[in-house]
Amino acid sequence: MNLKLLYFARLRETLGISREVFTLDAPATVADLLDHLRARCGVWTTELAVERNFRVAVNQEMANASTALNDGDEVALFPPVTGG
Amino acid sequence: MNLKLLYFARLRETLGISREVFTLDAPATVADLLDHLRARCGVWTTELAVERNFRVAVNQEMANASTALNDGDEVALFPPVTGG
Amino acid sequence: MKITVQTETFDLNAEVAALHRNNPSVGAVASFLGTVRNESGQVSAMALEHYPGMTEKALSAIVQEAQTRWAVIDATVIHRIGPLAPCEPIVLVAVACAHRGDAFAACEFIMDFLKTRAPFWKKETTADGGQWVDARDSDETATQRWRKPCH
Amino acid sequence: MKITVQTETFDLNAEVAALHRNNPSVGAVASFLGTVRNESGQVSAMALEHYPGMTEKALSAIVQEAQTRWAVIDATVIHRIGPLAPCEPIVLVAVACAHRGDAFAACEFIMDFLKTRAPFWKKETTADGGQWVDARDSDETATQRWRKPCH
Repeated sequence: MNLKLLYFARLRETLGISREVFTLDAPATVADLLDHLRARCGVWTTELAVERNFRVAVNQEMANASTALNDGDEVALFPPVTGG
Repeated sequence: MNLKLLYFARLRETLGISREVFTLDAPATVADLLDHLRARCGVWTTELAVERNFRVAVNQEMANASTALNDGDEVALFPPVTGG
Repeated sequence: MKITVQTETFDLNAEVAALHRNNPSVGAVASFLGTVRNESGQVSAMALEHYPGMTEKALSAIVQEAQTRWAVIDATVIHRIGPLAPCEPIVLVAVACAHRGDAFAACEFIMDFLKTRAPFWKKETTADGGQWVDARDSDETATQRWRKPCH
Repeated sequence: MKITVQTETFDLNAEVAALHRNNPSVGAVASFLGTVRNESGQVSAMALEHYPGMTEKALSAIVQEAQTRWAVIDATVIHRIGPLAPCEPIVLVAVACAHRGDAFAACEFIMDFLKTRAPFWKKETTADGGQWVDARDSDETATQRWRKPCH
Protein backbone atom coordinates (compact mmCIF):
# COMPACT_ATOMS: atom_id res chain seq x y z
CA MET A 1 0.00 0.00 0.00
CA ASN A 2 1.05 3.59 -0.59
CA LEU A 3 1.14 6.10 2.26
CA LYS A 4 1.50 9.87 2.01
CA LEU A 5 3.98 10.89 4.70
CA LEU A 6 4.20 14.46 5.99
CA TYR A 7 6.83 15.94 8.32
CA PHE A 8 6.44 19.17 10.28
CA ALA A 9 8.46 21.70 12.27
CA ARG A 10 11.65 20.46 13.96
CA LEU A 11 11.23 16.94 12.52
CA ARG A 12 10.86 18.31 9.00
CA GLU A 13 14.09 20.27 9.39
CA THR A 14 16.11 17.54 11.10
CA LEU A 15 15.01 14.81 8.70
CA GLY A 16 15.40 17.19 5.78
CA ILE A 17 12.12 16.23 4.14
CA SER A 18 8.60 17.67 4.21
CA ARG A 19 6.68 14.96 2.31
CA GLU A 20 7.12 11.65 0.49
CA VAL A 21 5.17 8.66 -0.74
CA PHE A 22 6.10 5.51 1.14
CA THR A 23 5.23 1.95 0.06
CA LEU A 24 4.61 -0.61 2.77
CA ASP A 25 3.28 -4.20 2.77
CA ALA A 26 -0.24 -4.53 4.21
CA PRO A 27 -1.34 -5.17 6.91
CA ALA A 28 0.68 -2.64 8.89
CA THR A 29 0.39 -0.34 11.88
CA VAL A 30 2.04 2.97 12.77
CA ALA A 31 4.63 0.92 14.72
CA ASP A 32 5.52 -1.03 11.55
CA LEU A 33 5.90 2.18 9.56
CA LEU A 34 8.17 3.68 12.23
CA ASP A 35 10.36 0.54 12.18
CA HIS A 36 10.83 0.93 8.45
CA LEU A 37 11.67 4.61 8.77
CA ARG A 38 14.20 3.95 11.58
CA ALA A 39 15.89 1.41 9.30
CA ARG A 40 17.04 4.35 7.16
CA CYS A 41 19.63 4.89 9.92
CA GLY A 42 21.32 8.18 10.88
CA VAL A 43 18.93 10.93 11.99
CA TRP A 44 15.98 8.64 11.18
CA THR A 45 17.04 6.19 13.89
CA THR A 46 17.79 8.87 16.49
CA GLU A 47 14.87 11.24 15.80
CA LEU A 48 12.25 8.47 15.69
CA ALA A 49 13.63 6.45 18.62
CA VAL A 50 10.88 5.16 20.90
CA GLU A 51 12.04 7.36 23.77
CA ARG A 52 11.95 10.54 21.65
CA ASN A 53 8.96 12.80 22.08
CA PHE A 54 7.09 12.98 18.77
CA ARG A 55 3.51 12.59 17.59
CA VAL A 56 1.86 10.72 14.72
CA ALA A 57 -1.43 11.66 13.06
CA VAL A 58 -3.22 9.38 10.58
CA ASN A 59 -5.63 11.09 8.22
CA GLN A 60 -5.34 14.25 10.33
CA GLU A 61 -6.33 12.61 13.61
CA MET A 62 -3.94 11.86 16.46
CA ALA A 63 -2.82 8.21 16.29
CA ASN A 64 -0.67 5.84 18.33
CA ALA A 65 1.67 2.91 17.66
CA SER A 66 -1.15 0.40 17.23
CA THR A 67 -3.21 2.46 14.77
CA ALA A 68 -3.79 0.40 11.61
CA LEU A 69 -2.77 1.86 8.26
CA ASN A 70 -4.61 1.57 4.95
CA ASP A 71 -3.71 2.30 1.36
CA GLY A 72 -3.84 6.03 0.65
CA ASP A 73 -3.58 7.10 4.29
CA GLU A 74 -1.98 10.44 5.12
CA VAL A 75 0.48 9.93 7.98
CA ALA A 76 2.05 12.97 9.63
CA LEU A 77 5.02 12.97 12.01
CA PHE A 78 5.69 16.03 14.16
CA PRO A 79 6.98 17.25 17.56
CA PRO A 80 4.62 18.02 20.45
CA VAL A 81 2.61 21.08 19.46
CA THR A 82 3.43 24.58 20.74
CA GLY A 83 0.82 26.97 19.34
CA GLY A 84 -1.49 29.32 21.18
CA MET B 1 -22.73 60.36 68.25
CA ASN B 2 -23.91 61.34 64.78
CA LEU B 3 -24.02 58.80 61.96
CA LYS B 4 -24.52 59.49 58.29
CA LEU B 5 -26.95 56.86 57.01
CA LEU B 6 -27.24 55.99 53.30
CA TYR B 7 -29.85 53.78 51.64
CA PHE B 8 -29.52 52.21 48.20
CA ALA B 9 -31.56 50.47 45.50
CA ARG B 10 -34.68 48.59 46.63
CA LEU B 11 -34.19 49.61 50.28
CA ARG B 12 -33.93 53.28 49.31
CA GLU B 13 -37.21 53.04 47.40
CA THR B 14 -39.12 50.98 49.97
CA LEU B 15 -37.99 53.07 52.94
CA GLY B 16 -38.52 56.25 50.93
CA ILE B 17 -35.23 57.84 51.97
CA SER B 18 -31.77 58.03 50.46
CA ARG B 19 -29.79 59.64 53.30
CA GLU B 20 -30.20 61.05 56.80
CA VAL B 21 -28.19 61.97 59.87
CA PHE B 22 -28.98 59.71 62.82
CA THR B 23 -28.04 60.40 66.42
CA LEU B 24 -27.29 57.42 68.66
CA ASP B 25 -25.83 57.04 72.17
CA ALA B 26 -22.29 55.64 72.25
CA PRO B 27 -21.10 52.94 72.52
CA ALA B 28 -23.17 51.21 69.84
CA THR B 29 -22.88 48.51 67.22
CA VAL B 30 -24.60 47.96 63.88
CA ALA B 31 -27.09 45.74 65.74
CA ASP B 32 -27.98 48.64 68.08
CA LEU B 33 -28.50 50.98 65.12
CA LEU B 34 -30.76 48.44 63.39
CA ASP B 35 -32.86 48.07 66.57
CA HIS B 36 -33.41 51.82 66.63
CA LEU B 37 -34.36 51.91 62.94
CA ARG B 38 -36.80 48.97 63.35
CA ALA B 39 -38.46 50.92 66.17
CA ARG B 40 -39.73 53.35 63.54
CA CYS B 41 -42.30 50.62 62.76
CA GLY B 42 -44.05 49.98 59.42
CA VAL B 43 -41.70 49.25 56.50
CA TRP B 44 -38.72 49.86 58.78
CA THR B 45 -39.64 46.87 60.92
CA THR B 46 -40.43 44.58 57.99
CA GLU B 47 -37.57 45.60 55.65
CA LEU B 48 -34.91 45.46 58.35
CA ALA B 49 -36.17 42.29 60.05
CA VAL B 50 -33.33 39.94 61.00
CA GLU B 51 -34.50 37.33 58.51
CA ARG B 52 -34.52 39.79 55.59
CA ASN B 53 -31.61 39.70 53.23
CA PHE B 54 -29.82 43.04 53.38
CA ARG B 55 -26.25 44.27 53.82
CA VAL B 56 -24.62 46.94 55.96
CA ALA B 57 -21.40 48.78 55.16
CA VAL B 58 -19.59 51.01 57.64
CA ASN B 59 -17.28 53.64 56.16
CA GLN B 60 -17.61 51.90 52.80
CA GLU B 61 -16.51 48.46 54.02
CA MET B 62 -18.81 45.49 54.49
CA ALA B 63 -19.83 45.19 58.15
CA ASN B 64 -21.87 42.86 60.34
CA ALA B 65 -24.14 43.13 63.37
CA SER B 66 -21.25 43.33 65.83
CA THR B 67 -19.32 46.05 64.01
CA ALA B 68 -18.73 48.97 66.41
CA LEU B 69 -19.88 52.46 65.37
CA ASN B 70 -18.10 55.73 66.00
CA ASP B 71 -19.09 59.37 65.72
CA GLY B 72 -19.08 60.50 62.09
CA ASP B 73 -19.30 57.01 60.62
CA GLU B 74 -20.98 56.54 57.25
CA VAL B 75 -23.36 53.59 57.49
CA ALA B 76 -24.98 52.26 54.32
CA LEU B 77 -27.90 49.82 54.11
CA PHE B 78 -28.60 48.01 50.85
CA PRO B 79 -29.85 44.77 49.29
CA PRO B 80 -27.44 42.03 48.13
CA VAL B 81 -25.53 43.42 45.16
CA THR B 82 -26.43 42.54 41.57
CA GLY B 83 -23.93 44.24 39.28
CA GLY B 84 -21.64 42.72 36.69
CA MET C 1 -4.45 48.94 37.68
CA LYS C 2 -7.38 50.81 36.15
CA ILE C 3 -10.74 50.90 37.95
CA THR C 4 -13.47 52.99 36.36
CA VAL C 5 -17.17 53.50 36.95
CA GLN C 6 -18.73 55.38 34.07
CA THR C 7 -22.00 55.99 32.20
CA GLU C 8 -20.50 55.88 28.69
CA THR C 9 -19.57 52.66 26.91
CA PHE C 10 -15.99 51.45 26.46
CA ASP C 11 -13.80 50.25 23.61
CA LEU C 12 -12.50 46.70 24.01
CA ASN C 13 -9.58 47.19 21.58
CA ALA C 14 -8.44 50.37 23.29
CA GLU C 15 -8.71 48.86 26.77
CA VAL C 16 -6.79 45.70 25.88
CA ALA C 17 -4.12 47.72 24.05
CA ALA C 18 -3.74 50.06 27.04
CA LEU C 19 -3.47 47.06 29.36
CA HIS C 20 -0.92 45.25 27.20
CA ARG C 21 1.05 48.45 26.45
CA ASN C 22 3.38 46.44 24.17
CA ASN C 23 4.94 44.95 27.29
CA PRO C 24 6.94 41.97 25.99
CA SER C 25 6.42 40.10 29.29
CA VAL C 26 2.68 39.86 28.57
CA GLY C 27 1.71 36.67 26.78
CA ALA C 28 -1.90 36.32 27.90
CA VAL C 29 -4.85 38.69 28.25
CA ALA C 30 -8.05 37.12 29.60
CA SER C 31 -11.09 39.33 29.44
CA PHE C 32 -14.73 39.21 30.35
CA LEU C 33 -17.47 41.30 28.81
CA GLY C 34 -20.87 41.31 30.52
CA THR C 35 -23.85 42.50 28.47
CA VAL C 36 -27.51 43.26 29.24
CA ARG C 37 -29.55 40.07 28.73
CA ASN C 38 -33.14 40.06 27.61
CA GLU C 39 -33.98 36.38 27.44
CA SER C 40 -37.68 36.98 28.07
CA GLY C 41 -37.90 39.71 25.43
CA GLN C 42 -39.68 41.78 28.11
CA VAL C 43 -36.83 44.00 29.22
CA SER C 44 -36.91 47.35 27.48
CA ALA C 45 -34.16 48.94 29.56
CA MET C 46 -31.93 48.46 32.56
CA ALA C 47 -30.59 50.94 35.08
CA LEU C 48 -27.50 50.44 37.22
CA GLU C 49 -27.26 52.16 40.60
CA HIS C 50 -24.09 52.12 42.70
CA TYR C 51 -22.55 53.45 45.90
CA PRO C 52 -20.03 56.10 44.83
CA GLY C 53 -16.83 55.86 46.82
CA MET C 54 -17.41 52.36 48.14
CA THR C 55 -17.63 50.92 44.61
CA GLU C 56 -14.13 52.03 43.65
CA LYS C 57 -12.72 50.90 47.03
CA ALA C 58 -14.37 47.49 46.74
CA LEU C 59 -13.17 46.96 43.17
CA SER C 60 -9.62 48.03 44.08
CA ALA C 61 -9.58 45.62 47.01
CA ILE C 62 -10.78 42.76 44.76
CA VAL C 63 -8.10 43.44 42.14
CA GLN C 64 -5.43 43.75 44.82
CA GLU C 65 -6.46 40.39 46.28
CA ALA C 66 -6.19 38.85 42.80
CA GLN C 67 -2.70 40.35 42.49
CA THR C 68 -1.60 38.63 45.71
CA ARG C 69 -2.90 35.27 44.44
CA TRP C 70 -1.68 35.24 40.83
CA ALA C 71 1.15 36.74 38.77
CA VAL C 72 -0.88 39.64 37.39
CA ILE C 73 1.03 42.19 35.31
CA ASP C 74 -1.90 44.61 35.02
CA ALA C 75 -5.69 44.60 35.23
CA THR C 76 -8.59 46.80 34.13
CA VAL C 77 -12.12 46.89 35.51
CA ILE C 78 -14.76 49.13 33.91
CA HIS C 79 -18.35 49.04 35.16
CA ARG C 80 -21.09 51.14 33.65
CA ILE C 81 -23.88 52.84 35.59
CA GLY C 82 -27.06 54.61 34.58
CA PRO C 83 -29.54 53.53 31.90
CA LEU C 84 -28.56 50.70 29.53
CA ALA C 85 -30.39 49.03 26.65
CA PRO C 86 -30.52 45.25 26.04
CA CYS C 87 -27.28 43.89 24.50
CA GLU C 88 -25.26 46.89 25.67
CA PRO C 89 -22.01 46.21 27.53
CA ILE C 90 -22.20 46.51 31.33
CA VAL C 91 -18.81 45.41 32.59
CA LEU C 92 -15.31 44.68 31.35
CA VAL C 93 -12.66 42.86 33.35
CA ALA C 94 -9.35 42.32 31.56
CA VAL C 95 -6.19 40.85 33.08
CA ALA C 96 -2.72 40.73 31.51
CA CYS C 97 -0.24 38.06 32.65
CA ALA C 98 2.76 36.19 31.30
CA HIS C 99 0.77 32.93 31.17
CA ARG C 100 -2.83 32.02 30.54
CA GLY C 101 -3.53 30.09 33.76
CA ASP C 102 -2.95 33.18 35.89
CA ALA C 103 -4.94 35.38 33.49
CA PHE C 104 -8.01 33.13 33.44
CA ALA C 105 -8.02 32.57 37.21
CA ALA C 106 -7.54 36.24 38.11
CA CYS C 107 -10.18 37.41 35.62
CA GLU C 108 -12.80 34.93 36.86
CA PHE C 109 -11.92 35.67 40.51
CA ILE C 110 -12.40 39.41 39.96
CA MET C 111 -15.77 38.83 38.23
CA ASP C 112 -17.01 36.47 40.95
CA PHE C 113 -16.18 38.94 43.71
CA LEU C 114 -17.47 41.92 41.73
CA LYS C 115 -20.81 40.09 41.46
CA THR C 116 -21.15 39.65 45.24
CA ARG C 117 -18.98 42.33 46.89
CA ALA C 118 -19.12 45.44 44.70
CA PRO C 119 -22.10 47.71 45.47
CA PHE C 120 -24.00 47.78 42.16
CA TRP C 121 -27.72 47.12 41.75
CA LYS C 122 -29.63 46.41 38.57
CA LYS C 123 -33.19 47.49 37.92
CA GLU C 124 -35.00 46.18 34.85
CA THR C 125 -37.75 48.10 33.10
CA THR C 126 -40.57 46.05 31.57
CA ALA C 127 -44.10 46.90 30.47
CA ASP C 128 -45.08 46.37 34.14
CA GLY C 129 -42.66 49.03 35.36
CA GLY C 130 -39.34 48.83 37.17
CA GLN C 131 -38.17 45.69 38.97
CA TRP C 132 -34.99 45.34 41.05
CA VAL C 133 -33.05 42.26 39.99
CA ASP C 134 -32.71 39.64 42.74
CA ALA C 135 -29.28 38.40 43.79
CA ARG C 136 -28.59 34.84 42.65
CA ASP C 137 -27.45 32.17 45.11
CA SER C 138 -25.15 30.81 42.38
CA ASP C 139 -23.14 34.03 42.52
CA GLU C 140 -22.45 33.58 46.22
CA THR C 141 -21.55 29.93 45.57
CA ALA C 142 -19.13 31.01 42.84
CA THR C 143 -17.48 33.41 45.28
CA GLN C 144 -17.17 30.83 48.06
CA ARG C 145 -15.18 28.41 45.93
CA TRP C 146 -12.21 30.83 45.96
CA ARG C 147 -11.87 30.41 49.73
CA LYS C 148 -8.43 29.29 50.69
CA PRO C 149 -8.27 26.03 52.63
CA CYS C 150 -7.51 26.37 56.36
CA HIS C 151 -4.00 25.48 57.50
CA MET D 1 -18.79 28.60 15.28
CA LYS D 2 -15.94 30.41 13.55
CA ILE D 3 -12.56 28.72 13.18
CA THR D 4 -9.92 30.62 11.22
CA VAL D 5 -6.20 30.16 10.57
CA GLN D 6 -4.77 33.29 8.99
CA THR D 7 -1.57 35.29 8.52
CA GLU D 8 -3.13 38.72 9.08
CA THR D 9 -4.03 40.12 12.49
CA PHE D 10 -7.59 40.34 13.81
CA ASP D 11 -9.81 42.98 15.37
CA LEU D 12 -11.01 42.15 18.88
CA ASN D 13 -13.98 44.55 18.74
CA ALA D 14 -15.18 43.17 15.42
CA GLU D 15 -14.79 39.54 16.51
CA VAL D 16 -16.64 40.04 19.79
CA ALA D 17 -19.40 42.02 18.07
CA ALA D 18 -19.79 39.30 15.41
CA LEU D 19 -19.93 36.65 18.12
CA HIS D 20 -22.47 38.53 20.23
CA ARG D 21 -24.53 39.60 17.19
CA ASN D 22 -26.87 41.57 19.48
CA ASN D 23 -28.31 38.26 20.64
CA PRO D 24 -30.27 39.17 23.79
CA SER D 25 -29.63 35.69 25.25
CA VAL D 26 -25.91 36.47 25.49
CA GLY D 27 -24.90 37.91 28.85
CA ALA D 28 -21.25 36.86 28.97
CA VAL D 29 -18.35 36.85 26.53
CA ALA D 30 -15.09 35.41 27.84
CA SER D 31 -12.10 35.89 25.62
CA PHE D 32 -8.45 35.06 25.56
CA LEU D 33 -5.80 36.88 23.60
CA GLY D 34 -2.36 35.30 23.31
CA THR D 35 0.54 37.54 22.29
CA VAL D 36 4.19 36.95 21.38
CA ARG D 37 6.30 37.17 24.55
CA ASN D 38 9.86 38.34 24.62
CA GLU D 39 10.81 38.13 28.26
CA SER D 40 14.51 37.66 27.51
CA GLY D 41 14.59 40.60 25.09
CA GLN D 42 16.38 38.22 22.69
CA VAL D 43 13.48 37.29 20.43
CA SER D 44 13.45 39.41 17.29
CA ALA D 45 10.70 37.45 15.53
CA MET D 46 8.55 34.35 15.75
CA ALA D 47 7.20 32.10 13.02
CA LEU D 48 4.18 29.83 13.33
CA GLU D 49 3.98 26.66 11.25
CA HIS D 50 0.86 24.49 11.14
CA TYR D 51 -0.62 21.41 9.49
CA PRO D 52 -3.23 22.71 7.02
CA GLY D 53 -6.37 20.62 7.09
CA MET D 54 -5.69 18.93 10.42
CA THR D 55 -5.51 22.28 12.22
CA GLU D 56 -9.06 23.26 11.32
CA LYS D 57 -10.36 19.75 12.11
CA ALA D 58 -8.62 19.68 15.49
CA LEU D 59 -9.90 23.15 16.44
CA SER D 60 -13.46 22.29 15.37
CA ALA D 61 -13.37 19.10 17.43
CA ILE D 62 -12.14 21.03 20.49
CA VAL D 63 -14.90 23.65 20.18
CA GLN D 64 -17.53 20.96 19.63
CA GLU D 65 -16.38 19.15 22.77
CA ALA D 66 -16.68 22.44 24.68
CA GLN D 67 -20.23 22.82 23.33
CA THR D 68 -21.20 19.40 24.69
CA ARG D 69 -19.85 20.32 28.14
CA TRP D 70 -21.15 23.87 28.59
CA ALA D 71 -24.05 26.02 27.41
CA VAL D 72 -22.14 27.76 24.64
CA ILE D 73 -24.16 30.07 22.38
CA ASP D 74 -21.30 30.69 19.94
CA ALA D 75 -17.50 30.58 19.84
CA THR D 76 -14.69 32.00 17.73
CA VAL D 77 -11.13 30.73 17.39
CA ILE D 78 -8.58 32.63 15.30
CA HIS D 79 -4.97 31.48 15.16
CA ARG D 80 -2.32 33.29 13.19
CA ILE D 81 0.47 31.62 11.23
CA GLY D 82 3.60 32.91 9.50
CA PRO D 83 6.02 35.52 10.83
CA LEU D 84 5.07 37.53 13.92
CA ALA D 85 6.87 40.25 15.87
CA PRO D 86 7.09 40.43 19.69
CA CYS D 87 3.85 41.73 21.29
CA GLU D 88 1.77 40.85 18.22
CA PRO D 89 -1.43 38.85 18.76
CA ILE D 90 -1.15 35.10 18.03
CA VAL D 91 -4.47 33.63 19.05
CA LEU D 92 -7.98 34.70 19.98
CA VAL D 93 -10.54 32.43 21.63
CA ALA D 94 -13.88 34.07 22.44
CA VAL D 95 -16.96 32.31 23.81
CA ALA D 96 -20.47 33.77 24.17
CA CYS D 97 -22.85 32.28 26.74
CA ALA D 98 -25.82 33.35 28.84
CA HIS D 99 -23.76 33.16 32.05
CA ARG D 100 -20.13 33.77 32.93
CA GLY D 101 -19.32 30.37 34.47
CA ASP D 102 -19.92 28.59 31.16
CA ALA D 103 -18.06 31.26 29.21
CA PHE D 104 -14.93 31.14 31.39
CA ALA D 105 -14.82 27.33 31.51
CA ALA D 106 -15.38 26.83 27.78
CA CYS D 107 -12.82 29.51 26.85
CA GLU D 108 -10.12 28.06 29.10
CA PHE D 109 -10.93 24.49 27.98
CA ILE D 110 -10.53 25.47 24.32
CA MET D 111 -7.21 27.21 25.01
CA ASP D 112 -5.84 24.28 27.02
CA PHE D 113 -6.68 21.78 24.27
CA LEU D 114 -5.51 24.13 21.52
CA LYS D 115 -2.13 24.26 23.29
CA THR D 116 -1.69 20.47 23.29
CA ARG D 117 -3.90 19.08 20.48
CA ALA D 118 -3.89 21.61 17.64
CA PRO D 119 -0.93 21.19 15.23
CA PHE D 120 0.87 24.52 15.49
CA TRP D 121 4.60 24.95 16.11
CA LYS D 122 6.45 28.09 17.15
CA LYS D 123 9.97 28.96 16.07
CA GLU D 124 11.73 31.91 17.67
CA THR D 125 14.39 33.92 15.89
CA THR D 126 17.23 35.30 18.03
CA ALA D 127 20.71 36.57 17.22
CA ASP D 128 21.79 32.89 17.32
CA GLY D 129 19.33 31.89 14.57
CA GLY D 130 16.06 30.00 14.68
CA GLN D 131 15.02 27.83 17.63
CA TRP D 132 11.91 25.64 17.81
CA VAL D 133 10.01 26.30 21.03
CA ASP D 134 9.79 23.25 23.31
CA ALA D 135 6.43 21.97 24.49
CA ARG D 136 5.79 22.68 28.17
CA ASP D 137 4.77 19.91 30.57
CA SER D 138 2.48 22.41 32.29
CA ASP D 139 0.36 22.59 29.13
CA GLU D 140 -0.23 18.83 29.16
CA THR D 141 -1.05 19.04 32.88
CA ALA D 142 -3.55 21.83 32.17
CA THR D 143 -5.22 19.62 29.56
CA GLN D 144 -5.39 16.57 31.80
CA ARG D 145 -7.37 18.38 34.50
CA TRP D 146 -10.39 18.54 32.15
CA ARG D 147 -10.64 14.74 32.15
CA LYS D 148 -14.04 13.58 33.21
CA PRO D 149 -14.10 11.28 36.24
CA CYS D 150 -14.79 7.61 35.48
CA HIS D 151 -18.25 6.30 36.37
